[in-house]
Amino acid sequence: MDLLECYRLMWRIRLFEEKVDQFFGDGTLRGTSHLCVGQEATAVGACAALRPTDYVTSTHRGHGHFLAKGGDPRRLMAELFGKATGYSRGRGGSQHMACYALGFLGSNGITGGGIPIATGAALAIQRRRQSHVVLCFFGDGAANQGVFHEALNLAAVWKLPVIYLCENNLYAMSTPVRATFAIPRIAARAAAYGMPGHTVDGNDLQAVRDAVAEAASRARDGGGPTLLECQTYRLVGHSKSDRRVYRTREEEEEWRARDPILRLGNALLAAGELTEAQAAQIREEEAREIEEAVAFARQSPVLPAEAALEGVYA
Amino acid sequence: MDLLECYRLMWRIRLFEEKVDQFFGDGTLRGTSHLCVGQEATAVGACAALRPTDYVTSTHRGHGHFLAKGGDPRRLMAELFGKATGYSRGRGGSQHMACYALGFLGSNGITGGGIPIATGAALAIQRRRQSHVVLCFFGDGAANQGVFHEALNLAAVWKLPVIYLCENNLYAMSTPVRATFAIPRIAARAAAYGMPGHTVDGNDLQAVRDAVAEAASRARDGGGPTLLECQTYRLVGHSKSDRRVYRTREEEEEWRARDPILRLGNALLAAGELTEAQAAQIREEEAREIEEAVAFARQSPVLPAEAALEGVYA
Amino acid sequence: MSNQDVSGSGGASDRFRELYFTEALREALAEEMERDPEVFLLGEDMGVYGGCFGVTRGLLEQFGPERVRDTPISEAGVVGLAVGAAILGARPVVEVMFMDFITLAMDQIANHAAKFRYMYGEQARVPLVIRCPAGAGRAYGATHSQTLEAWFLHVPGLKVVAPATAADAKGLLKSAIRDDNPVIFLENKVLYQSREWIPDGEFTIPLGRARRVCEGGDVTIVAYSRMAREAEKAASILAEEGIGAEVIDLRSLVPLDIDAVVASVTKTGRVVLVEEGTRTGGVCAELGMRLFEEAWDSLDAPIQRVTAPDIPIPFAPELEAAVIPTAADIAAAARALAES
Amino acid sequence: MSNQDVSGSGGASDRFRELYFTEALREALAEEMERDPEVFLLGEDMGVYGGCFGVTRGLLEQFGPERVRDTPISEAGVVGLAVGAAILGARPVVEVMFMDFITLAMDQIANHAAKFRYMYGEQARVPLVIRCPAGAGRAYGATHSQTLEAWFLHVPGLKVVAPATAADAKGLLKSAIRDDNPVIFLENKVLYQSREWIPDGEFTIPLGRARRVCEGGDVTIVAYSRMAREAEKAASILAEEGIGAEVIDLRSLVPLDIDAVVASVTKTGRVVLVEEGTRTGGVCAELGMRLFEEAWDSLDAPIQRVTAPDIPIPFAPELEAAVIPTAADIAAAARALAES
Ligand SMILES: Cc1ncc(C[n+]2csc(CCOP(=O)(O)OP(=O)(O)O)c2C)c(N)n1
Ligand SMILES: Cc1ncc(C[n+]2csc(CCOP(=O)(O)OP(=O)(O)O)c2C)c(N)n1
Ligand SMILES: [Mg+2]
Ligand SMILES: [Mg+2]
Repeated sequence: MDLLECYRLMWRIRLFEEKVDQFFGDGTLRGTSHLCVGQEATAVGACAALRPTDYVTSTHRGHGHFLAKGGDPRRLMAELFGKATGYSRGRGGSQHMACYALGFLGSNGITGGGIPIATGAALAIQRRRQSHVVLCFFGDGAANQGVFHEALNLAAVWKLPVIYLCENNLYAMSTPVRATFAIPRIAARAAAYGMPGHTVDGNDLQAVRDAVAEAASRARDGGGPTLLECQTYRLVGHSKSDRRVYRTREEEEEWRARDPILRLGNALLAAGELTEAQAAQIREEEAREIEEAVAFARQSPVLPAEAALEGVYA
Repeated sequence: MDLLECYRLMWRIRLFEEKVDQFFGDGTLRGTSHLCVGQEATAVGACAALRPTDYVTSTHRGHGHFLAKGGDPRRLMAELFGKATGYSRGRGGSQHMACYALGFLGSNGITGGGIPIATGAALAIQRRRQSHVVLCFFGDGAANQGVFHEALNLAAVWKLPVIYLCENNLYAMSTPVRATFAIPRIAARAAAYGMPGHTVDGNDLQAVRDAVAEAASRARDGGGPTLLECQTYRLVGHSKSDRRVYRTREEEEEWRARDPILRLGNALLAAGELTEAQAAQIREEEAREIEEAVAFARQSPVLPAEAALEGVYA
Repeated sequence: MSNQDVSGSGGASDRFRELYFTEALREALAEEMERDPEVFLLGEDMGVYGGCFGVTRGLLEQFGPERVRDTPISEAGVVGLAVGAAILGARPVVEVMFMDFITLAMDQIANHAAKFRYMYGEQARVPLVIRCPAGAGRAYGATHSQTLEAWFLHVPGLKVVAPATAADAKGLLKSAIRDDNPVIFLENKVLYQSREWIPDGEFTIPLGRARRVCEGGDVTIVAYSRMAREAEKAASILAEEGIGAEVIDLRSLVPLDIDAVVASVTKTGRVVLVEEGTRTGGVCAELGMRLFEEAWDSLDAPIQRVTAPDIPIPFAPELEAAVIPTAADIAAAARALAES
Repeated sequence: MSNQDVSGSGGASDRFRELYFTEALREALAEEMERDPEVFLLGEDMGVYGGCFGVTRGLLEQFGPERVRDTPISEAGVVGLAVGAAILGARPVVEVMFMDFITLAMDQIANHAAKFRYMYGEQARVPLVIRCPAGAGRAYGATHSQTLEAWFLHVPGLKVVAPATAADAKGLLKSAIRDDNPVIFLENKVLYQSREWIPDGEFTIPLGRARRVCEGGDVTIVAYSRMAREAEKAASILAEEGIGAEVIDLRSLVPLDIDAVVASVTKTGRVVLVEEGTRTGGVCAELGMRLFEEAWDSLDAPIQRVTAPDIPIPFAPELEAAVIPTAADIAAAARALAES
């Protein structure tokens, strides 16, 4: 995927989530959702380094990952609306949506829950001697779950083709990394498993893409897993009810200045690969795409109540 | 505890377990038990560095730990016989015995289960500003459980007074460490938590005692936890049914030559701190002690069946 | 609330104040922390955030970070730590942010906390409370909407408490904290927002004493937690139709006040059992069996269960609403019984 | 065994061989691994050790280390890996060495394996078998003796299978492996040592079809797993006394062959339900409720439960024997019922 496309995708994610935020604010949407505003470069950079046949597992904060893996904004939005046309037929919601056809194995409401799932998917791939890789997104908070330890150890011992991408956005909900890690550099944990571990500027799309590309090629070559820590920041609250009392507005401003979309945009402008007019056009096109998604979601029906009772067993 | 006492205690453990082994062999005892033959130096060396008011948590392989912490062989044996005079009134058996009065917080049938328990005990101590420490025994296999990761992380972040003592006896049941660890030096995992980690010759009683003493004094001074890996070997099978097909007789012989009891005995003899006659006397006295324990266990009653129904709630 | 169940100090029941369910819980925590320095709180985002649902808001300021401890996201480890602290005499109160996540701590709960006392020959006491925000109704989806108390009924050594009112929330939580056994304490997330009159001052409510919500002679409705409120609404609906429903709020499932239920059934001969959780293997199965065992001769008709169907809770608010039992569902079951 | 339930190939039921329960399981594993390269085994000490109970002995030599995978002691992670592999089409069979340790994997089972299909809008298939050596009787103590199937009844999306005979062990395990849903497969540890006649050749037994162990007109005894064998012995005791007991072995709890039970109850009017696990919130509670709901008019007496009491399983062999249900306990309950 080229950088212009990445730039477009980041805008798609940002605009999608701004719309979602608005809908939660005005009561259009119910339940909860977790926005990745400010973290778009990790989602897009990582997926840009993958092949369409590769797999991704995601988290509670998964809209960006899903869109980056090729998710259709209309079906994502429909899922948030709880509609039958949503990726999970409205049964899942923001934290539980998947598209197996796209290799997006699902957002996941259980913090850390996707880590062994991704690892197992890599095991299935390895058993078949396929060359796919699995990219496993998770947060800094998830790195303290027991399954992180168990899965990374297994992947290292069995040399599974999986990339553990920790989006270290400095907080798990309200809890700062420094309060739950004695060594706040999460990549440092890789050494315990004899696995390469790297810390990357998660707001630098190209850095993320390069790091994932390298890890993916090692994984495809039988070199086993990699732990990548992408340092980033969520510019918004953890979820809709978060008043962000646990951090300062100054800290937020500092990170806002490092907004990954602006950053890539400025780089492309400076390099002459993008003009202001093109940038505006991209934004407009994506805004229109999101409006269409909203219209699609609104028009779609809810699953009939009987269908809520089906589909538990294959 | 001086070295002669340590020597005596190691013999007590060895003779106790040889008797237990005999009883499982001849059908006197039922159920299962896991012997620590060959690992006595870690049990005794570690406990020798503790104060009586310190705490210990143990594993499925806990007879040695319990005796080293001052357990009465009679009540241990009675527990294995399922008698009411046993430490758990016959309700627990080999894997589930404790003596809170001695600070022995229990053997534990769940591999790794004691790790957070020990850590929580350390938290209770820290909250009260007491100067006790908790020594947490566990095996190499247990280091792959999720709670190992979660508990060590918590202990490091909160600087809890706990010593994690991994008895790396090279196997978890039949599974060699090299098959489940990419980095088979378990102490290397400490770095991930910003915790000191040391590898110690677990068959060298003095080395174990010194390492635990240092860790205990750091813990008492508020310096937080330590991970100690004591490399040792169980000279017998994992449990009574184990035919040891997963390792060679040569490997066993190599380790038999490093028997920790012989080793300390020889050192004491060489230093003139022990004579052959004294050594024989110690063995005899301990053998008699174990015979008394057996007699005590045999004579003791089983809990009445009604009492099996009580005691679930406080 | 039946006032005889409230053991208070300083004329607790003379005066009343209006409180949110969350505030009632917070008062219980604060009072018990004041009373006993061994009581402390552990959980994710308990401190400055005040807990995911705001229950512990302000307690960090009041008691400091040693007693209101933010933990990493390590449910198994944190519950295990709490067990270890409890056996040395501490009295930890753990919040598992959503009851769905208690799945991660089942080993420490079932194999450690619940068994230590019995299995170590009665040396241990495990005074531990695990607070579990539970239940559906907020469109959080399948991993954030479960109410899994049925599992814990089946673990000897645990107590299971599930208040339906703010007053009970306070009085039962205080009793749970003072109890020397591990207690699974359910807090229904929908109830958090209910605002109710509760007695002034300190009081406790004993575990194992059911609450008769309203009297009636035609049918008995047994429920707990949020469903006790739905049952109460159902009784109003039925009353308008001339059907007398007696609603029993169990308050705790272990210990279970089966006598209170049997007494009511002896009178009505007809029973509806209600639970928010899924049907098969749920709490109502056990309740029903107990009633058949202990009130067989009094039963004039088969016991009816009103429960969620056997599905993961769907996200879409319309679907979620369709599958979680409501007052109307309960009334319908009771009506059919009364007319049978 | 009712032969009509066996769907075999090559005249499976013509000839019989005597096999241990463990051997029957091993044959099922080997045949399915031969049939489908996606089937593979995961668990602790599965390979050279042959599994803690010898079930997989020889399979490493036959299928190699990629298909008979020794894992670290990481129950949660291993089950999670199996779920991840299953959704990509692999068919993992995990051994959790003792069912007691499944507590460590509850999140991956209940929140992931069981929910994926429904919650992701039916995209997922999770063909996963979790083999659980279960039960008491070997003096292993409280953390190595549980039979926790009741929990799994209460998790929509799972199947729960519990064979009582070697033939069923083979036929049901093969069906479980071919099933596209996560299956909790109980293997009672005491049964491992039983040696029985089983049909030659390949055969499967469908999930959800109960087995009528023996006919009788006075009382129905419903059981599964090891307790079905105790029930069979109880029926012999009763037969000598002139009491006709009909024994139904459920074989699987989810799906549940309630029709078979109702049919028997319609005839006898009296039912004893048996389970090895602890009483409160157990499987018999659900079975009893179902019968009350579906066979109310046929019941001539209250249903009796024969279960372990609500305690952790004690170690001492004498105490353990005193608390685990036996044929004598079952016969006593049935006798009392028949005479009522
Ligand atoms: C097992 C589990 N525990 C707790 C939660 C509640 N929870 C949801 S998101 C979250 C914070 C996760 O932090 P992190 O992994 O850093 O991801 P981020 O939200 O920062 O993207 C918590 C505690 C959960 N969903 N699952
Ligand atoms: C949770 C759990 N998983 C598996 C087991 C079965 N088991 C008992 S001991 C053991 C091996 C433990 O190995 P290690 O920790 O190295 O201790 P060692 O036996 O070598 O002393 C296993 C797998 C168990 N008891 N608990
Ligand atoms: Mg984070
Ligand atoms: Mg070992």
